[in-house]
Amino acid sequence: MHSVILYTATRYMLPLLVLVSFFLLLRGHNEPGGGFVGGLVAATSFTLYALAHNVAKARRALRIDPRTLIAVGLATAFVSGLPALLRGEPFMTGQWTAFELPVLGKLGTPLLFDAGVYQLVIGISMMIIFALAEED
Amino acid sequence: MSTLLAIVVGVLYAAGLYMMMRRSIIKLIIGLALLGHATNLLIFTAGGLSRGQPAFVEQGAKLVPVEAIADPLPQALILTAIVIGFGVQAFAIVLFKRAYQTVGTDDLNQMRQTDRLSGGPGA
Amino acid sequence: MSQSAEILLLCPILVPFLTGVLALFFWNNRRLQRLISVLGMAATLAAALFLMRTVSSTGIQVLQVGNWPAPFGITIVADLLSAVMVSLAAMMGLAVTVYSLAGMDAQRESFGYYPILNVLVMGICGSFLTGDIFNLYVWFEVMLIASFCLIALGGERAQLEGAIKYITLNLISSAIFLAAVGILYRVVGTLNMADIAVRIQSAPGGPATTLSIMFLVAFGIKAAVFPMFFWLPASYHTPPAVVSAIFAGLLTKVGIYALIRMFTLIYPEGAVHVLIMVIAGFTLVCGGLGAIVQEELRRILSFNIISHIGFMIMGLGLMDAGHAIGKLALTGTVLYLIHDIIVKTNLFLVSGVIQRLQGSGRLSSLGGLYHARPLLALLFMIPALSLAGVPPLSGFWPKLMLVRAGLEAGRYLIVAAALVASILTLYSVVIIWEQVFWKDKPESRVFDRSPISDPLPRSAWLAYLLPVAALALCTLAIGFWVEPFSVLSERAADQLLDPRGYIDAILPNLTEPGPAGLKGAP
Amino acid sequence: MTQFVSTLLAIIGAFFILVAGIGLVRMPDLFLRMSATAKASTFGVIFTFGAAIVYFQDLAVTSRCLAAIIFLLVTSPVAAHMIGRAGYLTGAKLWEGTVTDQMREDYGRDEPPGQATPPAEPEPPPNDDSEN
Amino acid sequence: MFLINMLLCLIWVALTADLSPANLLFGFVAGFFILWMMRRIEQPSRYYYKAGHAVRLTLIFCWELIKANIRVAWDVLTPTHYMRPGIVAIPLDAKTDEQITLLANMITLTPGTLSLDVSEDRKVLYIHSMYIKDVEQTRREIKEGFERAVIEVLE
Amino acid sequence: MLWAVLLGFILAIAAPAAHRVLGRASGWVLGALPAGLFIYFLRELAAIQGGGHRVVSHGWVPSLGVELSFLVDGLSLLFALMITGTGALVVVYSGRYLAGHRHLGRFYAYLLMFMASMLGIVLANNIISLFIFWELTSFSSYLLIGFKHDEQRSRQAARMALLVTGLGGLALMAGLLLMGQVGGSLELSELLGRGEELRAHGLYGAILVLVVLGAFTKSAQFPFHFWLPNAMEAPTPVSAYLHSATMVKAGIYLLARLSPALGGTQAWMAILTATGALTMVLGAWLAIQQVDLKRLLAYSTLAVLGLLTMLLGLGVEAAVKAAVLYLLVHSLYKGALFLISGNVDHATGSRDAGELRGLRRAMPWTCGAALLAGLSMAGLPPFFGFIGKESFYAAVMNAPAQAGLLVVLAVVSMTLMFVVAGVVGFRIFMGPVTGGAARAHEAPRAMWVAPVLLGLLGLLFGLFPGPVERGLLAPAAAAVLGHPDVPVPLDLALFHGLNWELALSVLTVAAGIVLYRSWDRVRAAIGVLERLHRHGPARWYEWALQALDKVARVQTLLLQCGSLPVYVQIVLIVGIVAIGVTWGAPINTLDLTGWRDVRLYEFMIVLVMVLATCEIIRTRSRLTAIISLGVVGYCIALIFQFYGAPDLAVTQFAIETLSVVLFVLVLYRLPRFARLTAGVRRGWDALVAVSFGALMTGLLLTSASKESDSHLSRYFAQNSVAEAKGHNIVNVILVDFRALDTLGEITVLAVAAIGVFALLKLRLEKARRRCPPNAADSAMD
Amino acid sequence: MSALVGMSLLWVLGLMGVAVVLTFYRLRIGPTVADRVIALDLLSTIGIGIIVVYSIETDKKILLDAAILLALISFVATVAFARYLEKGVRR
Ligand code: NA
Ligand code: NA
Repeated sequence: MHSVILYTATRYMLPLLVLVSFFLLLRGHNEPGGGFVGGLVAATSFTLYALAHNVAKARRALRIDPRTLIAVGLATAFVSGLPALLRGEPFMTGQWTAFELPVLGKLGTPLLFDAGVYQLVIGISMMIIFALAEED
Repeated sequence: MSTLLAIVVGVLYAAGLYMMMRRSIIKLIIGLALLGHATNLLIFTAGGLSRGQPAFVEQGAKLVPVEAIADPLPQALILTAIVIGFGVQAFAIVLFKRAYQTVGTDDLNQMRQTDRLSGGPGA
Repeated sequence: MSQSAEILLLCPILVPFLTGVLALFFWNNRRLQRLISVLGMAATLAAALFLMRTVSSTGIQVLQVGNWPAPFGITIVADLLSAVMVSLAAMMGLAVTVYSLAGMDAQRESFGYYPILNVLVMGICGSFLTGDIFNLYVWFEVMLIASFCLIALGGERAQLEGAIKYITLNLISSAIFLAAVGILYRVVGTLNMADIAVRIQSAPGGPATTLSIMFLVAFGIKAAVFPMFFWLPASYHTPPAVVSAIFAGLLTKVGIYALIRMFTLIYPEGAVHVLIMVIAGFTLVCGGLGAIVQEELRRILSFNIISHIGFMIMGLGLMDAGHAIGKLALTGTVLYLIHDIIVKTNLFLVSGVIQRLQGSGRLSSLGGLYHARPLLALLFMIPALSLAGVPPLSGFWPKLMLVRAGLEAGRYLIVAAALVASILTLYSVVIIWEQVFWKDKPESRVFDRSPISDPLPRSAWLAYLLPVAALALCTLAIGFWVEPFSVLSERAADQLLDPRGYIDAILPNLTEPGPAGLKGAP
Repeated sequence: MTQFVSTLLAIIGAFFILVAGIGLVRMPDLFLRMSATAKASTFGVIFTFGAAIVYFQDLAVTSRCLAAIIFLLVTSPVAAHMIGRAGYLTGAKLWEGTVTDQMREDYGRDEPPGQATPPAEPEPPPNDDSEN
Repeated sequence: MFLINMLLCLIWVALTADLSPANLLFGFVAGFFILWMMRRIEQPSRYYYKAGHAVRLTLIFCWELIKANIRVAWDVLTPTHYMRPGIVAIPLDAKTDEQITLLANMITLTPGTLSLDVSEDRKVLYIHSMYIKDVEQTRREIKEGFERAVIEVLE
Repeated sequence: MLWAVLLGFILAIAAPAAHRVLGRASGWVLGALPAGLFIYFLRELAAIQGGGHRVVSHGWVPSLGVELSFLVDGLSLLFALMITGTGALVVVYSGRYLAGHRHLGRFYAYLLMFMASMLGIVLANNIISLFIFWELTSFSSYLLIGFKHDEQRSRQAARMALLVTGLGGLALMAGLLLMGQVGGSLELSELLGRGEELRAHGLYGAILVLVVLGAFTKSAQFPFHFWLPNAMEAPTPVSAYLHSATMVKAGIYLLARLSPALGGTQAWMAILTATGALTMVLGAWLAIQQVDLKRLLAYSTLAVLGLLTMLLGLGVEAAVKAAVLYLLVHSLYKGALFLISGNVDHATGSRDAGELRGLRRAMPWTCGAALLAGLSMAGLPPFFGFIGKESFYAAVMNAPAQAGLLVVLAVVSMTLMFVVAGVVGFRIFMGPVTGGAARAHEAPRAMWVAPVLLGLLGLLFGLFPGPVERGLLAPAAAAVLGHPDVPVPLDLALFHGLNWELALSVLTVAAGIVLYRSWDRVRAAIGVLERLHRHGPARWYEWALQALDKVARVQTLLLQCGSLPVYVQIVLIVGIVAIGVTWGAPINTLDLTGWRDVRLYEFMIVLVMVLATCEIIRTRSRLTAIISLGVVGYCIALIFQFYGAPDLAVTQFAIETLSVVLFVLVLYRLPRFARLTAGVRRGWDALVAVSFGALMTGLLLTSASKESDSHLSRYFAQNSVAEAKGHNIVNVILVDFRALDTLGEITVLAVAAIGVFALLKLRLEKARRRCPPNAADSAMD
Repeated sequence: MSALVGMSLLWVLGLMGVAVVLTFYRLRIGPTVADRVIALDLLSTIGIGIIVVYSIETDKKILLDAAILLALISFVATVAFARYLEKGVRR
């Protein structure tokens, strides 16, 4: 059953939650958070959107097919391990930039790895929840 | 607190396993979830409890004495276990749902077709 | 250690992973998925064989992932046993993938079959290669979830019923394993298996012994030993044959591998070995008895899987009977693993061809293939006889070693159990042979669907027979040319019996056990 | 000083939270429980966030706490609305002291407010719970 | 559009507690990215930011919040109930989704009252109130208090 | 020597193709190999004239001490010659006998494989090689017995032979391995010289029993004899070759070969003599009950096998000589007679000795061969059989113990054998033409050459026993007696003067003639034995199989009962017992000091968690259970939060929330809770569950008392910022220190999602499903 | 931090703990599912409060994040339950 109140509130909460999820991802290396939690929060927000509106709209809001997101996430995580090989170090040895960015601190492959995790978690959560919600 | 949590772990195991020995498929799912909780809490308790000392290095500091923080490794392990457990459990839930829909009952004892013995080896 | 060797160590894990991801990208293009998978598996096999050669010639290979020194990061390590297992896993992966080109239906193929298959191989290889006990748990889970998906993929009633049992019991195993890891960390304060092996000596008795039992139970469930094998016969016959084939070949072997690793490296002595022996005896006999009353092809084979697990852990149980005997027994176990993986996979693949040809797996509705398909009959007979241990095929040699070790150790009961299991296996194989090949095909009853009348296209027949024939050739090769395999197994057993080499390769700074050697820095 | 202010705020927050707990137990029907409690708890939590703001006196903490407060102010009434409506639709009993129910005719509920006899739930759909 | 973007940027800065230009820029980019992601959902409605009305609304709200909380607390903690609860239908003048939502939420947030539902045609708001002396009076209080303020802010 | 054995296998592989190419001539061509080998072995024989033996060794599996080593002495050559000689004849014979059969090519393959394996047995010096060849003969015999595999009787007979000999084979394997262990070598040439040690060892009894078991099953000694008559389902050449001339003699060979190592003890003598004598009498007695030619011959073969076993058991020089001699005698006449029965069958379509008469006109060559072989079998001079019988009587009379009894048994058996010889070699060819004999015609040349040749040899050797004695039998006997380099002269002659042996022979012939003349009546009169025998070992075999099936069925139903709750429970009980038994931690090692620091709010949270857990079990509402589960999850997250794990807490909160959503989405489809089990069962389950929980609690408490070692954490705390550039140590562990875990973990998630997707979206088309009522069948694509 | 403040905060936490137990009592007795859902909602709200006060008590501001996150997401579970209940009625 439709609820104007939920519908409207959700419309405003979605961007905020996605923002927060982003935030959780990026600063996870230094404070509580990280790819998992970030991804889960983003997933929660799209879930909320699907509950308030419907799955089709939530899919449109996500823009990227969850399956692609999964593949990209896995690929990102994998790729993050490769730069080390170029430098003759074992797979997944962290490589860091010399300069520092605000919030993020130094950029490095572990962050890329975490970003892969983030994408993947969104992807899998949405794949599962959309598929389930479409059952009805 | 560790004693208390140890008992809680026992309760969670007992409850989870008891639920898994029911014949209802939903109870089985819930039992699996409880089993996961029990295990995570067990690792957490076994890893040593230290109240209010999260495993962070202060901003600006280079390192932190190990006595001043909770052991981060069990936490990382549990985190991995929680997430894996979530994936597995999500799959299990959906599978059990499909099984219920396909078989038409949630009574596990009626799902013994694949173990049935029929006839002997042809003589 | 050179970088190429390091890359080589990770290849069996990363190549299937990459293949799976690529296949995932091309979700809607089955043809491309097939191509990628075949190429990926071939590459994995090549890497694995190369790795085995490297290990064989230059010793145990170690990689610290992320360049974190040994007890702190995750260690990937290949001794001979690992290298052999990985090679076999890759080989089975390739065989099964090629077979899938004909043996897997289009619908399953378009719902992620190839990505999941690749992940399964990744998980299996990861389990064989990791030197970290929690990482082992992770690979177990990777393998398990992939196997869950494969067993349920298609969602037919039997599959679902089997999958519930499979999943539930395996999850219990995982929970026990995980709990044991958690407590083990508390007791020894480390996760690196070599480090554990060093440190557990200073923490004997009490929890350490109990933990060994927990590991035994957890891995025992995965290895499907008595009396914890229920999930296997309940589920292995339900998915498409090609899926059963890779399960039959590899999954329980991962459990056995874990048992071997655990009870050679971390718990090389103790009362557990006696328990393992008792379990082995019951497993041998119960599995064998189960096999002779089944009347469906893959169910007979499933019980045979269980029975033969008994052989493998029998060797482990005999390990404590002195060095020479222990070495003979472990050699037998390793060789049995090699033999069993190839033969079991092959038998399930053949059973898939039979089922495809005659539309059923029930003995009562099969028959006449000795006349109709002599080549198939031969390709069945080779692995089947090998399964029964008929000399001089591949199954005979490890059995000979194990029986000899048992006799020399004076453990006559386990030898008796092994011999009983052999005759029961022979009996069950004979039943299959008579019913499927010798007997005439029974007139199909009115309400039966007629067997598939469409003749197999040539390409499909090729995809079916190529892997089957290749594996049969392996069986023959191991049987008639057993010396190199025997020597390989013996060397693997040597490494297992003397874990110092393994430990030193992983913890080179460790001069003596204790905190002295722990000041590592990247 | 700030410590005492912050503690005071925390105490007030705890007080309202406790009120919410007591209200949840004591109030006689679903809607009264919700009216009385869910908001009291939000109110209480806002006070505790205030305590944190005062205690830490840190821009990061303050901004985050404010964000959380705003978020709570949006979500908790929406949640209450959702449950309230669902509760009404699934036939939660109204307290016998209820004076009016203007939703009844529009939503086709047949029993008048405050009647003691009707079943706790409407005819459960085949897949619904049986409640005790 | 730009406003929301700025708003998100500000929230970002608030969350990260870092006012450096680089962070501002990053926040803006992040906000832009999110908005770009959301672009397809629906067109955002226009915003009229009426600071005065908003302040007034906030004040009304806070006062009501405190007053009502204390009243409810008293009722909860004392043994006897002074309540006269009931469900009241309130005809709505508020038109847009935002107005209705804000109104409903404010009603809910003030303890003692609870928005239960909005009718399908968005003409009626059903609320549950703990203290109904008179149905009409309850309606009037809501319409002249919250609703007017809300409409003024979000017009 | 290696090639002599391997050639057979190679030719076996090539045989089907060769047959396809050669067509009708295939028998002659393929028969050339055994014939060539025969000549080769004759030359080998020449090489060891006057004593001596030779060991040829080729490496195979040095790591196991398994070599393809061959022991060439009188005994092995005696057998090798029998094998190749008869083999050549049988191959040629088969080419005609099965001409036109669709699987003749395979038949050759099996036959040649058998021949090669048999050669392997008798030549092998390495006991493992010997065992390998031994098993190969069982297996090829299986294929040959089941050659007419569309008949159920054939399949059953084949299975019976395989199971019985397979069982014996396994015993033999154990026995040989034990022998190798005790004797310290796997080479026969070494072991044979270590008889003293072997016989003195404590394991001698076990070795003897196991080896004897292997030999007895193979050589069809009582009570394992029943498979042999049934094996007559095989085509006649197979019966002639495997089941009279060669394979069944493998057991005899083994006993003969090992008698220097194991023989000479009381136990050896008792077991072998008793079993042999029993088998001999039983076989002979049952033989004259039969009317089917092949079964008649099969039972008489049993008798001879018993006779040979008995002689080897006696072990004295005379007995060994007799055994070696009779071995050859029997091979010659019995091979011929089997082939003759094949000819008769081929010509008349019947093998009924009671019905067939007067074949001599239609089948002159066959008849001639039959007379020659029959006379030899009957033990009449001047045939080789007479010498054999004389020698047998001589041996029995000189038996170390129970000579009197043995003589009686021997005479009875020989008399009965005389009757058999009469029936097969005389009766069916003489008299008026009856029944199927009317249609009869002479067999093609390829089929009468072999029996005639064998029959003539029987006559030739009878007339001139000298060369064969010196050249072949003396070295063989020497080998059996344990001194292969010193030949033992047998002193064979048709006439040794008037002695007891001759008297017994006369008695035998007289009694035999009487019995033969009243064969029909005798058969009816002693039918009781046949009826008794129906309840004998063959029935035991059936019972055993049925019992096995029953046991297997019961245990499978018991263990693999299909009920998941039961499975879970068994696994748990195993865990509880195993862990509980080994735990053995006294209660005072439990660290119960962890109570002291509990704070009120923590206690409340824990309390609520426990209560919620109880609620999950108690409630009958699904939603309440889900909600309570959520409470448990949130409470755990709070505990994580309290004890320094904010990352865990946030993850747990998020995942718990998503899980709740998941549960709720799925709940539409799931049924409501039902209470399905009885109270007692619930109580028991609760006991099991609580026991397990208590064990885990105890384990935790025990290990909690250990001082934890934090060297890993110290490293992480020191290097997290410096090396890994992160302040959140947990996150650094996840994405850097232990990133591989995380890689695996996200793979799990990805696969789980794909699996869920496939489960929900993939619906196999109905048309592709097959045989839906059957689980197993519907599982195939 | 003065001992008094620390003590008071512990008492505050204790009060919240009592509230948790009370809330659970409602969850336990129901009577309707909606009642239990509010109880769950209230539990998570109290959880937020507990986390905030706890982070003050331990003087660790990074512990606050969990409270904020819980505030953001616990709402979703409640919405899901509400949807479930309504769906049940509509059918
Ligand atoms: Na698992
Ligand atoms: Na397996």
